[in-house]
Amino acid sequence: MAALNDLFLNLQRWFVGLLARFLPDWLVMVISMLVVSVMLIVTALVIVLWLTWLERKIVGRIQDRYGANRAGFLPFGLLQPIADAVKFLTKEDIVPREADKVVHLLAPVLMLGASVMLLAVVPFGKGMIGADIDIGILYLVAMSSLSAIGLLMAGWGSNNKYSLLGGMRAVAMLLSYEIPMGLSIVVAVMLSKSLSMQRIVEAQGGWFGLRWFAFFFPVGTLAFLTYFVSALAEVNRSPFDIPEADSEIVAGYFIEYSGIKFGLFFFAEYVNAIVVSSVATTLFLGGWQGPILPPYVWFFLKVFALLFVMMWFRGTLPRLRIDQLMGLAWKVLVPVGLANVMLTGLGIAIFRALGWA
Amino acid sequence: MLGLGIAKGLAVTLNHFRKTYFGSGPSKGRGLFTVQYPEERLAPLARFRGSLAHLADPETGGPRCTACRICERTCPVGCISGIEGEGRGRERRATQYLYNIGECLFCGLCVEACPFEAIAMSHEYELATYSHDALVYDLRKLAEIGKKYALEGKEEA
Amino acid sequence: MDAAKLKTETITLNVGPQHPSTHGVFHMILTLEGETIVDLEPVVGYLHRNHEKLGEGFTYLQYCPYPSRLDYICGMTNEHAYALAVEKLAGLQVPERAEYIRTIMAELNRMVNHIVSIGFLLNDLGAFFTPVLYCLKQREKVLDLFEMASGSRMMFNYIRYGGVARDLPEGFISAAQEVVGSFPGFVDELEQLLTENEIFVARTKGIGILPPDVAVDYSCTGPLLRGSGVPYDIRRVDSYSIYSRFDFDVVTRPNGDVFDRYMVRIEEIRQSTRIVEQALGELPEGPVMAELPRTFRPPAGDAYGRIEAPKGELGFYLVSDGGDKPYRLKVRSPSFINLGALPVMARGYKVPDLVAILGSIDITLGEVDR
Amino acid sequence: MAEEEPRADIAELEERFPEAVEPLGGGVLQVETAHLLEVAKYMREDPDLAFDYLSSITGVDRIGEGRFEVVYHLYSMRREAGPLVLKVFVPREEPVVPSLAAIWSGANVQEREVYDLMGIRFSGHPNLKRILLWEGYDKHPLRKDFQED
Repeated sequence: MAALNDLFLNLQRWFVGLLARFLPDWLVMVISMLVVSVMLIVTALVIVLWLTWLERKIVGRIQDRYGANRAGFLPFGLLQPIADAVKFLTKEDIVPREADKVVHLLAPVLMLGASVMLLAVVPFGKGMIGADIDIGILYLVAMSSLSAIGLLMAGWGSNNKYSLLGGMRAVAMLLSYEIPMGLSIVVAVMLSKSLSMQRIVEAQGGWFGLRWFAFFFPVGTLAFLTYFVSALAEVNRSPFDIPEADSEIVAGYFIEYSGIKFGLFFFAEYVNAIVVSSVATTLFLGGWQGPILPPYVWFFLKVFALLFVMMWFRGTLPRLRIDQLMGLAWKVLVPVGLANVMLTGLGIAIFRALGWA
Repeated sequence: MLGLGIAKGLAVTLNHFRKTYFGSGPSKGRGLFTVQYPEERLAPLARFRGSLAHLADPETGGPRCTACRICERTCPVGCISGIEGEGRGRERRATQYLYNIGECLFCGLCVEACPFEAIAMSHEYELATYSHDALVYDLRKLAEIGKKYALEGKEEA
Repeated sequence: MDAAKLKTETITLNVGPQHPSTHGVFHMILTLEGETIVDLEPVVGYLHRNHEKLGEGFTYLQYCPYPSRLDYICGMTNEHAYALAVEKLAGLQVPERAEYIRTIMAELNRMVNHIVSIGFLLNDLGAFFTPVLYCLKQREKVLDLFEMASGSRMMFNYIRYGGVARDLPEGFISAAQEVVGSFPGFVDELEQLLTENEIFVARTKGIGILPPDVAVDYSCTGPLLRGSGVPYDIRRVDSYSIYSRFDFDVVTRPNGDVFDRYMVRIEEIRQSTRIVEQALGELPEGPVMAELPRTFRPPAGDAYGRIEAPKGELGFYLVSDGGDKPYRLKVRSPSFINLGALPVMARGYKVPDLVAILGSIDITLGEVDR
Repeated sequence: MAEEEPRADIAELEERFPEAVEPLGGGVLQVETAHLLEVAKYMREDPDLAFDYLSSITGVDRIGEGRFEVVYHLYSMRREAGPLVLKVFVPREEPVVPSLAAIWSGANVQEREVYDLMGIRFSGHPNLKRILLWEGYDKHPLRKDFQED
């Protein structure tokens, strides 16, 4: 059991030990970091590929359909993502004549870069983290804001009215939702007394691994809900997929993108979806903590549960309007978040005064 | 109450999701609705109007059609043409009959107009071809479709 | 800086003819202030095929397959309207049984149209195809009935002047009863999915308000008009066919916004269910087609036959010169005329509201452009 | 059919505009082109008539008689009455009819359609452009003497 729990850690130790026999220390470090980051990116992309497949299957089932089930020789259409990827790569790469070419081409790269960089601080399991920096949360918030710039670049650089509308909507929305998101993160930080992702998870360790902050009623629960709602907006998922809004502004900021550039946006969106689910898991659902099963299994179970909820929402809900969305952020989530932070602080003070914590 | 209506909607969709795996009951309304086309096929209903077909004369085995051209005149779009016949009076039978399925409306007015019940709308519905020329059916092909149709025994509901 | 002195510019945005929410090839030229609509000019005609001229080239019988190609969602009601106009022109009497069959078909078609319309409205509002697929799934059951009776799922060529093309097949009544019986449950589920959904309500209440006097002024009919609180239903006013025999309510809602039009459609599905149930129960025996001369030549003159189609008043104006072809055939299509009120409804709302408003008018471009 | 000929309405209009209208029977009134606006306005605004609903406008090409007919089907939603049919005859050479778009806004698109397909001009129409066919096309396909290129 213990071997299974630390499977990936042991693998890493064995690999590092192997290299250390005939390489200097600094090179071992560089190589192991490179290997970890390549593994992270590849794993993320592979997960994303089959996440699109999973979404199609789940939404299909919600709509009484089978979903993709034809591509390739594997059952259940398991090769559909490969077919999609090949299609992305072989499609013609079109740059509009009037587009601002540098900005237009840079935007998808920036988007994917920003979202992949987030993976560095996600704790996938006990000790399984790219970089356990002390201010992991801060890094995360800072990096996720980068995508707003990517969206604006895409919207502006394509020189299309629809994409401009989409880009503007995206920026307005992302900036507004950073605030309630930050406020709910603050609650988790206050409860765990740390900015490091690993330590936040460790703080949720008691009660057979079920001492999750989401169960800290009311503050933790509320913070979890506000976080999840803001996260949906942050990654443009339904019902907040306003910047794309295919029925209004026809995919918004990426209307002019074709082929692999569109593919990069697509990947970035799903990587973002995985990241926010992972962060929600880390902050409020106890990360990799849980009874019996190995930590990384717990982590992925929770992440996929959240992803399922996202897909379920997408299969059910219509889209809000941009002004209603901003209203929700500023009139509901921000006040609730602020009150929640104050309540948490008050609670901690009272607990401390009573000597319970 | 904020969220209650949304929760109701979510319950509906989750229920559909569940039913596609664990649904039961005889009604078509439950569970998955998609027909996996090439493997599964829905049988056309008895009155379904597919391609035109020429029915065979039970005595001679040849076409029943007497080349009277009423169908040609009735057709709103003019997809029936080139009708030729041989013989006189009651013995007259069609020798050629061109039917352009690319233009056909599948309205069935020709069949209604036919005084000899020599043509019918068959149940052929997989009618795609690779060329425009192949869309024009001649008498031989129409009689073939008619034979298949008669074998299925679905001439009249 | 003084905000009033800041220079602002309106932008012109072409929505369509290729746009996912225009329900076909419909084109709108929007003038926007930010995302607020200042002006809107609808451009139609991309699907124009001069239907009325086609009608002049056909005999009265040859035209029969064509009405269902106008508004391809509700072919039965279109055929009914044409049949009524010809019967009025020629003074035909329709057998009792045929009238019942026509009513059953027309009301089933109204239910189909309304669920399709609601489904696609939700698509425009950004629901990811779920409501529309539930609706299309339900529609398939009705299309099975249509195929059973007429031999086709959309292009029926079933309701003819003088009656209906063929009698109902065996087993139709019980099949129809089963389908109609499934409708109340379906509508309840749809309502559970949508009516109280906060997002749906926020997106539709108070949007695209059409006051009753404006609605009448713009010759709007159908659910659009009744959603504005005008209880005008041609089934009741003219009581054409045999509608006077059935017990049903004319549904109206007071506010004239997108939500009320949705509610009118939901309620009308229930009312149509009632009508079909009554008609199935009372269906008499007898012939289904009047005796017609071999070559049909109505006397010279003109006639206007109109019905309450699912989308509004559908009228056929026929002029005969005594020949076997209509001298003039005019289609008064509800989609086209209801669309005339779109600029009034859309002004002052935002781009996302526009698609909702357009969806709530319920147009079919085949009928708009003819 | 529950429709009845609106005799009382026709009588009232005849009395009021003796030189402008002429009943043709079957609920149809022929109206002089010059008086159309006046009659229509009265029909819409008079509280006893209250023909608030303009159902349809049709152009008919009577090439044999050398004239166009413009046919208006009017109903009253308030009284649930109608139809009262107005017919206006205009010569084929100079087909101009006053526009009713100021009286019933619904006439706007319908008059554009008649103009587009039949080539009858509506004087005083706010936006008399082609609606179904494209700008710059010079023919009117519903005319009986229409020839394809």
